[in-house]
Amino acid sequence: MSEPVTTLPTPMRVEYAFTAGLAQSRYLQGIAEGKFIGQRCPKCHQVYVPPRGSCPTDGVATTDDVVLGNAGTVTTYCVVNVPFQGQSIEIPYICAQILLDGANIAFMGLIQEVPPDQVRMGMRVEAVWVDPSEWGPTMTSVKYFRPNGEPDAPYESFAKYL
Amino acid sequence: MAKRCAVVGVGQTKCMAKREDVSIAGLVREAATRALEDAAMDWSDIDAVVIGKAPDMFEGVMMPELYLAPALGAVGKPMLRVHTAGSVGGSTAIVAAHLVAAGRFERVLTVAFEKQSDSDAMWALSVPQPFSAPLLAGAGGFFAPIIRAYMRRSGAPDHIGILVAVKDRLQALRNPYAHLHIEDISFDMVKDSVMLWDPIRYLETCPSSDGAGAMVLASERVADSMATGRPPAWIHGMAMRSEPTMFAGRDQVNPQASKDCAADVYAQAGITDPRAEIDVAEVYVPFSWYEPMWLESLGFAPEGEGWKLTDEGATALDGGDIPWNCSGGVLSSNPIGASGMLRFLEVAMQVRGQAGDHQVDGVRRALGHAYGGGSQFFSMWVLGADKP
Amino acid sequence: MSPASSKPVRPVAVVSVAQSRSVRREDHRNEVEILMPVVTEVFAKIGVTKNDMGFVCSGSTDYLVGAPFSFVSALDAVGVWPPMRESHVEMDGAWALYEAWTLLQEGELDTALVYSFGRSSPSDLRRVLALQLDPYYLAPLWPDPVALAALQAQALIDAGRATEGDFAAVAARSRRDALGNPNAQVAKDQAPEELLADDYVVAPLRRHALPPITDGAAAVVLAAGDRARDLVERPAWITGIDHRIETHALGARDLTASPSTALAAEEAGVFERWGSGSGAVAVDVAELHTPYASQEGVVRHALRLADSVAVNPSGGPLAANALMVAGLLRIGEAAQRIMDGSAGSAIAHATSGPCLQQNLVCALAAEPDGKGS
Amino acid sequence: MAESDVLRAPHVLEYPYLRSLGPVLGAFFTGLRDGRILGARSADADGTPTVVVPPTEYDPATGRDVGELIEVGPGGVVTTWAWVSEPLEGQPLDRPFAWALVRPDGATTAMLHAVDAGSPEAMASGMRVVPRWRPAEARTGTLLDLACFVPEGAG
Repeated sequence: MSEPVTTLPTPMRVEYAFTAGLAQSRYLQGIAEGKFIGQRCPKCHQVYVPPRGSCPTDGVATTDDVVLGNAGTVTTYCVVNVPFQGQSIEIPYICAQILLDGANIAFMGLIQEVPPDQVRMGMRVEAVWVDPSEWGPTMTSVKYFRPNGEPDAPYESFAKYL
Repeated sequence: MAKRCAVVGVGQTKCMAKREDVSIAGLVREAATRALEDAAMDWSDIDAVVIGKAPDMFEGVMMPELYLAPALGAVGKPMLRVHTAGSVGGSTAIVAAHLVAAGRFERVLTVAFEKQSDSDAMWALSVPQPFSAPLLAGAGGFFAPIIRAYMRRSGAPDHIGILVAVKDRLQALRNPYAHLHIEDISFDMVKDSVMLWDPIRYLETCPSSDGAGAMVLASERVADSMATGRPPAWIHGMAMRSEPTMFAGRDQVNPQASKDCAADVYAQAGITDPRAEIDVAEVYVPFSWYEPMWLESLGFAPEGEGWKLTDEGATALDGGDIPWNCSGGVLSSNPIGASGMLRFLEVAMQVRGQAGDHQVDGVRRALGHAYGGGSQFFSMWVLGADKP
Repeated sequence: MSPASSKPVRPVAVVSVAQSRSVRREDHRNEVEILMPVVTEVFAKIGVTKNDMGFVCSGSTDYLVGAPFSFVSALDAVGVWPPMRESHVEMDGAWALYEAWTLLQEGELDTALVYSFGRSSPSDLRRVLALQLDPYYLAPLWPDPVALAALQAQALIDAGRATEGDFAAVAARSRRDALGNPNAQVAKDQAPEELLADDYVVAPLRRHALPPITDGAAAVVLAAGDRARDLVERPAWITGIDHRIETHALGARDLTASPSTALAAEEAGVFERWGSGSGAVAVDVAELHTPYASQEGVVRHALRLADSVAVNPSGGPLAANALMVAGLLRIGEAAQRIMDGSAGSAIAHATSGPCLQQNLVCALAAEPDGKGS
Repeated sequence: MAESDVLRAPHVLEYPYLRSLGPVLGAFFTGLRDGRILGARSADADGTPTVVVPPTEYDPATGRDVGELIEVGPGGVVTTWAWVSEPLEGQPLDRPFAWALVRPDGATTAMLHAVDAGSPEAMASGMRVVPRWRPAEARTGTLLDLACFVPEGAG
């Protein structure tokens, strides 16, 4: 008699037809044109990027497009030094919250072209895009962010976005 | 008006990286059976069952309460399944308690579990969707920048996170159910562990565990007539609050929902000075730095000074005036969907004097806490030895 | 255990209902974008805002979206700010309504928003719903929900309780009634004989006995006591609500009966309030969440419905069946008929799991004491 | 934003779950691998003895712990069935078959499996079926070690 059975493999696979939805599609179409397009809430007038289709505090649709610039501020960051499944960048690297100029919310982005120990809260950065011929409606159109040489933003200027 | 409700039975499993000796049903029954035994009840005594867990993709079973209904003796009874992200273990207990507080039922079994070793927790938490940005950092990468913001804001010295990591692991050595039992845990061991998501070191993070927790909640009439000899732990207050994951001007370090939830639960319990009036707390600390952050948010210390309590040993089981996470906390055991319930049931054990080697003497009131999502979902309860 | 029906109930009513149009495939809007106008409408109908809500509770499942935490982003459709008391069940929205109703029973809060959303179109539901089954003994064989419903239908036929003609009659009536429901997805006037020409999907269930695949969302506002009367002239009072579950092991169940529905109805006070001398329950309307035509008779029987009861005048789940939404929508449709004066009493039913494993019964009336008018 | 500009893409959810079984389920799957069907002794709410197949750690009605495991079947009775003319991906047979609840001899509950009957005319509730096992060397401890049931006498 062989060994008792103690485990059961149950592979699972389900296919979905994913829809990005109106707001995310609008944002990614902008990315395909090399632009960050945020949306302003008609009620609280805050600018969201990426836009989520609705203002998360007011629960109303955001429809007013705002084209944002390429520069922003690192509000806070961490140094990623752990390998994990699906990772595409060599460790260690900087993962930062970046507040684009004119936006009222930061999003997470990769910082390169600077040693990890020289990244600072308040550092001014700019987006580095892939070659325009490769722009598409995907976040991979933005390679990463890098320091743009401007003096650091004062803490008070971004403290409320932490 | 809300009826009184008490915890009259608790049960939990040993947490481990892989519970290879049980099925999913076997795991939840281990906790539930112990809670029933503690309450001196049988399956047939229970009126309703409320179960919680984090995403179904951990086990690959959609709405597993359907499959688990008979395993939890729920046939012919109401059964609810709660999912509020990481806070779910706490909110599950609260939903169950409301069934009693609303006067609907007298004996409610509540269970939370995760058997995340059936899959890979990291995979189940981060299924990449089309068009989303490539995965940058994992869970720690979400919270590490927030921790850095706290350090900047409070001026807390680097070693605070290490102190918490050591303290909770030392306390875990006194809890036989804890997953991590690191006998030689030390300041240097944590300090020298790999910096995974600077400023978070490996030993400052929680493990991935299989585990379950369960409680029997009872009406005043039932709790008063218990013949188990063990006192009930009365609910003095319970509250939940949510806020959006991200919005302009959101305080991610000290979320408003956390402060509002604490204010609500303290108001219900008549607490005005948490540090003085609460004897012990089990607070959801998955990364060590969340202890000083929650000390402030929960009103145990003024804003910017939570780290000082940790630094002076106020939160330690040995010698502290407000011991936090005597069980070892989430840093020592983390079956995600059950982690909140373990916090909630550990304080019940403290109030009932059944916490064994990690018992704090003479607990009259205790705070159980859980949070989840992007620090946006909060659930808390205050239990007391006296009838509210 | 004393029956819930003997316990005092704080009067709580449905005061507003909104739903998206049920469609086969919503592929340009995501979940938040489908839900947001529904939430906006449910508030606008009674002139309130989210800040007037004491509690928010929702129902949904990650497996329809194929991503964990799908309920989290849906909160953006509400705008839970300042922070709100909020909870979520990984269940049909009908159970979220139960949770909200329970909280309102305690007396501290007076209002609640309940919503649910479900896009059934992105995946193959027959495959996804197999994941709802026992992961050791059932799911590995990938039995689909149609097959399990067909086992139940065959058991009914074997027991002499139903015929294929009965299933077709239910489907024909549902589709015809749906002609009067602008939100319904399948609305046609067809004779049962015509439907019997459909192919079998899994015998003995033909195409018409199956629910459509639907994307949609629904929202309901609950209010207690005087607050309900302030908000609307004719609230739909919940006179009782309860739910029960059966074993998951199909081979240990009598598939021709729904004891959990009967027990939930008993606990919701349905028989006590409306069961006349003959025992038949004579409410004006019953909205039954019986996704398969073969299941309607089982639930009707368990509820002891009189022949006079208008069953699924909205068209019911055979006309639109957004998963996780359809149960809540039954309560919404039943309540709507009380609010608009076309009914004085109603029963709404929701189900979950294979072959009616879990059932919820909600009794509604134009007066809080259960008297219709 | 025109509806036609909305971005759509396939999304696949795929994972090889590996489940630990514990003593009762482990014994059942070990039994299947060894060509036997096991049930568990139990009792209903009234105390009437029952035999639960497939066995779980708990009684499917009362939730109480089950008792010893015993061999049942291998033959049994179809309690209800449904005919599949177009099998779906992953189902036990790739040709038309019947799903059936089969109550093995000696058991008081029924288990779900496929019956390879050729045509719906060969199926009826109450009919007797017997297992068709995979060859012993191909059995690994899964539900499909019992490939399907077949009408008794059909070979």
